[in-house]
Amino acid sequence: MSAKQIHDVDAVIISLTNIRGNLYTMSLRAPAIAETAKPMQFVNIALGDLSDPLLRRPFSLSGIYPDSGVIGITWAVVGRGTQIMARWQAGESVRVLGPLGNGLDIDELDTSQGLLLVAGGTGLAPMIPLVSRALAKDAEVHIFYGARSADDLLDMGGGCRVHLATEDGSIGFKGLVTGLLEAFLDGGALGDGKPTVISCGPRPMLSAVKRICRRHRLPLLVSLEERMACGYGVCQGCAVPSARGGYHRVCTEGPVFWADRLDQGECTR
Amino acid sequence: MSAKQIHDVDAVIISLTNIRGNLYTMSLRAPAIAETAKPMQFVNIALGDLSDPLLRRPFSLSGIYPDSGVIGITWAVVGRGTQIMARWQAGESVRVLGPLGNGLDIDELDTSQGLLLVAGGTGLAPMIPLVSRALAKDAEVHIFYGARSADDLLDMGGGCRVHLATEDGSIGFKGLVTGLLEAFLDGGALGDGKPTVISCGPRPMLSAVKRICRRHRLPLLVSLEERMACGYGVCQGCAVPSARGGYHRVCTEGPVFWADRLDQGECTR
Amino acid sequence: MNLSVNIGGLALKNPVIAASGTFGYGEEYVKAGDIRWFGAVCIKGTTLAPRAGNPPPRTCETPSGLLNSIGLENPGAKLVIEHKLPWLAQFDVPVIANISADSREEFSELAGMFAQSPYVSALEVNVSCPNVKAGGIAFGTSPDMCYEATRAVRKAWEGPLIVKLTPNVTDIKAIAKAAVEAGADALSLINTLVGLAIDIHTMKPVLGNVTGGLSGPAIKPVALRCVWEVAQAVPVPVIGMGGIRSAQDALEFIMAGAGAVAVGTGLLIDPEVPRKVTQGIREYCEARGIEAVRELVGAARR
Amino acid sequence: MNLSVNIGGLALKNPVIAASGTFGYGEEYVKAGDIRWFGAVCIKGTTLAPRAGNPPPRTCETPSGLLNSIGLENPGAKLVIEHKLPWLAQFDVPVIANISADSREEFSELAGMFAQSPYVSALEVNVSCPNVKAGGIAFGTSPDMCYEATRAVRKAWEGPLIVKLTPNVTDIKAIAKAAVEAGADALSLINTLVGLAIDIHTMKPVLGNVTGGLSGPAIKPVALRCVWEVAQAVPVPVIGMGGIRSAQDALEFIMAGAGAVAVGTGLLIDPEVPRKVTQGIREYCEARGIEAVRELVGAARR
Ligand SMILES: Cc1cc2nc3c(=O)[nH]c(=O)nc-3n(C[C@H](O)[C@H](O)[C@H](O)COP(=O)(O)OP(=O)(O)OC[C@H]3O[C@@H](n4cnc5c(N)ncnc54)[C@H](O)[C@@H]3O)c2cc1C
Ligand SMILES: Cc1cc2nc3c(=O)[nH]c(=O)nc-3n(C[C@H](O)[C@H](O)[C@H](O)COP(=O)(O)OP(=O)(O)OC[C@H]3O[C@@H](n4cnc5c(N)ncnc54)[C@H](O)[C@@H]3O)c2cc1C
Ligand SMILES: Cc1cc2nc3c(=O)[nH]c(=O)nc-3n(C[C@H](O)[C@H](O)[C@H](O)COP(=O)(O)O)c2cc1C
Ligand SMILES: Cc1cc2nc3c(=O)[nH]c(=O)nc-3n(C[C@H](O)[C@H](O)[C@H](O)COP(=O)(O)O)c2cc1C
Ligand code: FES
Ligand code: FES
Repeated sequence: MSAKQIHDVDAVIISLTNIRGNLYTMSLRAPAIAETAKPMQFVNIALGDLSDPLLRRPFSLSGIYPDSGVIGITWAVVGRGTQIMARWQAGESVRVLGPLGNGLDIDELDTSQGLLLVAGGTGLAPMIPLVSRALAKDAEVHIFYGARSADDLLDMGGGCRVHLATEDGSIGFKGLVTGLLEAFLDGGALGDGKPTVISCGPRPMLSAVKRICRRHRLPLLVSLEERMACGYGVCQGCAVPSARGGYHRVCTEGPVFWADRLDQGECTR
Repeated sequence: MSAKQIHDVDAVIISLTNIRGNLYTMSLRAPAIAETAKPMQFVNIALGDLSDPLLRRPFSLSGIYPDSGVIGITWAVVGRGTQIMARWQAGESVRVLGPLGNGLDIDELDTSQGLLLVAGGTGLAPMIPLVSRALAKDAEVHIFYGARSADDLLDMGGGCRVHLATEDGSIGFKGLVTGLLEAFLDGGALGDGKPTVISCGPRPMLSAVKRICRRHRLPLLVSLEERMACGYGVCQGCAVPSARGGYHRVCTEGPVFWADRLDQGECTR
Repeated sequence: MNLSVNIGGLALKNPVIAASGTFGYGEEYVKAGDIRWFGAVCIKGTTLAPRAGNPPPRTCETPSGLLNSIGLENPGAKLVIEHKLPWLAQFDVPVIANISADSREEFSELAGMFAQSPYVSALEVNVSCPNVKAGGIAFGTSPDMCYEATRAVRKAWEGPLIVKLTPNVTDIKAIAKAAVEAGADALSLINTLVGLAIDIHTMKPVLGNVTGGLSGPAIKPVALRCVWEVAQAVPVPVIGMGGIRSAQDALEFIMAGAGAVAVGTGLLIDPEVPRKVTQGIREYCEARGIEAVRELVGAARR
Repeated sequence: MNLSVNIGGLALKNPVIAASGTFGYGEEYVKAGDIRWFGAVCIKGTTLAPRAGNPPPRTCETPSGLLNSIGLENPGAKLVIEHKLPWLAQFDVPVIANISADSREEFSELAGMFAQSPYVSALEVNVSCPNVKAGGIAFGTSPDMCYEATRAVRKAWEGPLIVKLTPNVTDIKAIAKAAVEAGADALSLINTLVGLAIDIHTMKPVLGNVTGGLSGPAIKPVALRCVWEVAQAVPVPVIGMGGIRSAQDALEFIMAGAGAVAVGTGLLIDPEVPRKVTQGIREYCEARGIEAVRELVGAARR
């Protein structure tokens, strides 16, 4: 009668790489998580046994390999916790709680008109497992991906149509990825197609995507980040305002939400 | 007009060795400290920038090499801090404040009748630089050294007469080092000699040594440990009761005290 | 080795309780942890009307601590009693209902409602929530008001009655005594310390609600002191909490005088804390030939 | 970039002060750190008669915190005035004398003695020491007593008068207002929180004096909240302290409303904190084109 779906595992680090600059990726042996995780779910990683830093840190799964029991995460060093993680080494083991959040079940998603993914920065990470599952379903996938500069771009698997934007123009379109998206849609590139849009990245980017999708009447799913304490639904710490008043928990009702379930202003913070 | 005598240096770890079991030793490049440190002084080592653990940890200098600018410390893993230190690696740099405490100036010490050192466990560590300076002065040095078992013994340099005791009898005299000392003195091995006795180790050992020395009318110096916050004299945290009422600071008036300056009961805690 | 304790009439198989607000109503917890390691569980602070809670951000990490300003988000007593409690009952772990109100009348009404539920083993009166404007902590900061709130609940509820105190007061013993005089069978302490965090980049308070409640290891010394003070001032058992993550932490509270302990922030970090704490207490006792954890209660003051 | 501030008539070249009890009287500090990085230094809490302090152990590390029960060990006001202060004067850094007493009369006598010294720039009245039985904290827990103590000092001392408050109260604003009514030119907050630690191996409290005062990063959120509350309740400047180790910490206090900050436990860990904090504040301001640190005081509430 165990209802356990979320596992707290001692995961051995198989590899840890500094992609470039402050970007890192690691793969971990965590069969219990790899076997059941869905794209866009996340894990909550403990930074050690000491009490500073106290809380675990949430990271989306950038790799899900049920056959080999391996998961991957990809992160940017932005503070103390991510800095500590950057110093970890292959062979060490770390405590990982997951899989967490709703995630996206590709079989429940209408991919007949294709998928249009919009990612900013490390927001690409959770898209990677999604893309491979969508491609396996023969869906047509466009991916709009923006970063500050070529140095801040993560690698993607092949197979989908990639539209790059960098703020400094060091590669691809020079400007915001939302500008590139807008030009693409306004240009009628999709004809009458109504692909589902899925977006993950900084809040201001999500707001712009929401505005663009509303104008083009495209269904939009956004993946949100919010400060989390528990990550598994017990503390109500990760609230985002709902369209119907009250709040949703990002860690449990999310991180993936239909944009229209969220309060109007919500993507702007 | 800078009055600075205590330096806070970024010291590179030259080597770090697990002697055996929970015993570790490391050498550090810290010229500013190595050049002025006296035997029985100590340093206060920071465990990192995070706030848990918060305080530095005090360790006696088990090596002082002014010429090469190197210092050594030797420690037993007994808690979180010493555990963190055991995971450090050569090449890393650590923050070290020192030299701290009064220490012993070998030139101010009467060594004409020899020295009789009594050490328990890691209490041997601070004796090592003392022994080599005493030998350089041609003093005769007896060293009584006790530990739980052969596995808990530290290495010493040669040149002095070593009297070993282990509680489990795995090497040397079976029993407490103070039993060995008492038998030695009662047996009249020193004749009329009145060597200065210097002792460092657990409080109950120091109490026994104090009792023995009083009976044999030998002058006794003890090196004390007490919980420290600052280690450099500003907080009054490391108090030990004085023979004349009030308290001494172990970190500043000590760690080395003439036993008769301390409150009677003091060595027993 | 006997781990059972009795807290004002509430019998627990072991002394480890899920603290209110860090366990929800159990639905999410059971997906991640095994509820049967708890001696009892305490539900999220529940009010008469549903509450949406405070605007985000609601949490902020501090050195060895957590600031939260959840603001008693809960679906209201009616829904809790009708849906959450019957579901939670299946696990056979005693349930403590934590209740919060703005007035005596409301406390009394709430207590009456929970008295109708067969699934509540004890009531915990929260006179110490720092995150709601009216009521909440106000009841816990004066002996008279604490007496009033406790009295109101006592009249409507016959089972074990626990009053949960705030450390944000000059004299916690005086409040504790008032609660006991009014009929409390046990006291829980401590709730969170009022705190604040500033973001120097935005130059604004981090929390949407400005101030929040500080919990976690940072507050353990304050919590231990409160337990130490209160346990010798009142004749009823004390449930100690504040920063417990390990058996060692729990034993510190028990030796300071707590008859049981609760784990709050620790659960957020590690759903398996109750197992680790319970097993660790057992090991400690067995290694020392201590036959019942009860023997350790208040050991540090003997 | 202008780092100078004025705290109730005390002009400081930068806003970083050595907190009382973590700097002694400077003799040891100057061997390890450079005193000239301080805007001012505050001496160890001084009493009329010499005090031996509390029995050891006197300190205990806690998660991100430090418990101390020094118990105001000091050589007495006479010796301090005759020997310590003249020596300290050579460094040309304003000296704040922190004084503690058991009665109004004693406060008044102490203030009168320090008024005779040419080497004291300000007095800090400590009504908040948790480590001495009589007096100490008692004066800081009631508005009336705080008023009395402040009044007594005010009559005997004309210079800048700072009152140092304890966070161990229900309403720190009320105490703050009483101090200001009685003539305080500035307020220092916070002193330590009362805490306790237990050693589960000996089954005894760790500290010789049982309870102690909790300081360090653990208490920073509580200290920031106190500064936030008090700075908007009184018309005088506030000196903020509690867990400051970095420029970021200091800026948090300044933005919450502190006109200056003090470093206590941070000094115990790193004698160079004042330099790091001062330089860090300068860098922060320069990067943002802020011309005077004064502009940041209370920035988070605008
Ligand atoms: C569901 C979810 C999935 C995420 N996936 C990824 C990912 O795949 N890759 C990645 O690089 N990052 C991801 N993040 C963000 C990541 O969790 C934070 O960057 C990390 O927790 C920062 O930790 P730190 O100790 O380095 O920073 P801190 O020192 O704690 O803070 C540094 C900065 O990060 C902000 N921050 C801290 N915690 C969070 C949080 N939980 N959410 C948002 N901002 C925060 C703070 O406001 C601060 O500005 C995700 C966050 C969530 C909630
Ligand atoms: C002047 C001085 C010189 C020292 N020299 C050495 C040395 O050369 N080699 C060595 O191995 N150790 C030495 N010590 C002891 C060493 O400082 C402690 O073992 C160390 O601080 C423990 O840190 P921890 O985090 O591992 O233990 P913690 O987790 O902090 O505590 C573990 C245990 O150690 C005790 N303890 C903690 N701090 C101290 C302290 N400052 N003094 C005494 N007991 C303490 C605690 O009560 C507890 O029982 C010295 C101590 C002093 C005061
Ligand atoms: C996120 C969160 C929510 C809380 N909600 C409540 C609550 O609803 N009612 C209550 O009495 N206490 C509440 N508390 C306080 C805890 O029950 C507990 O008293 C406090 O956090 C100290 O324990 P800890 O350090 O183990 O967390 C909450 C604490 C946290 C961290
Ligand atoms: C070891 C120690 C001794 C202290 N002694 C005094 C004192 O004599 N007088 C006083 O007003 N405050 C005293 N304090 C309190 C500090 O001045 C300061 O208010 C408090 O520690 C919070 O700041 P911090 O976290 O930076 O240490 C002492 C603090 C410590 C840690
Ligand atoms: S982080 Fe705790 S409920 Fe979402
Ligand atoms: S440890 Fe601070 S005075 Fe000795």
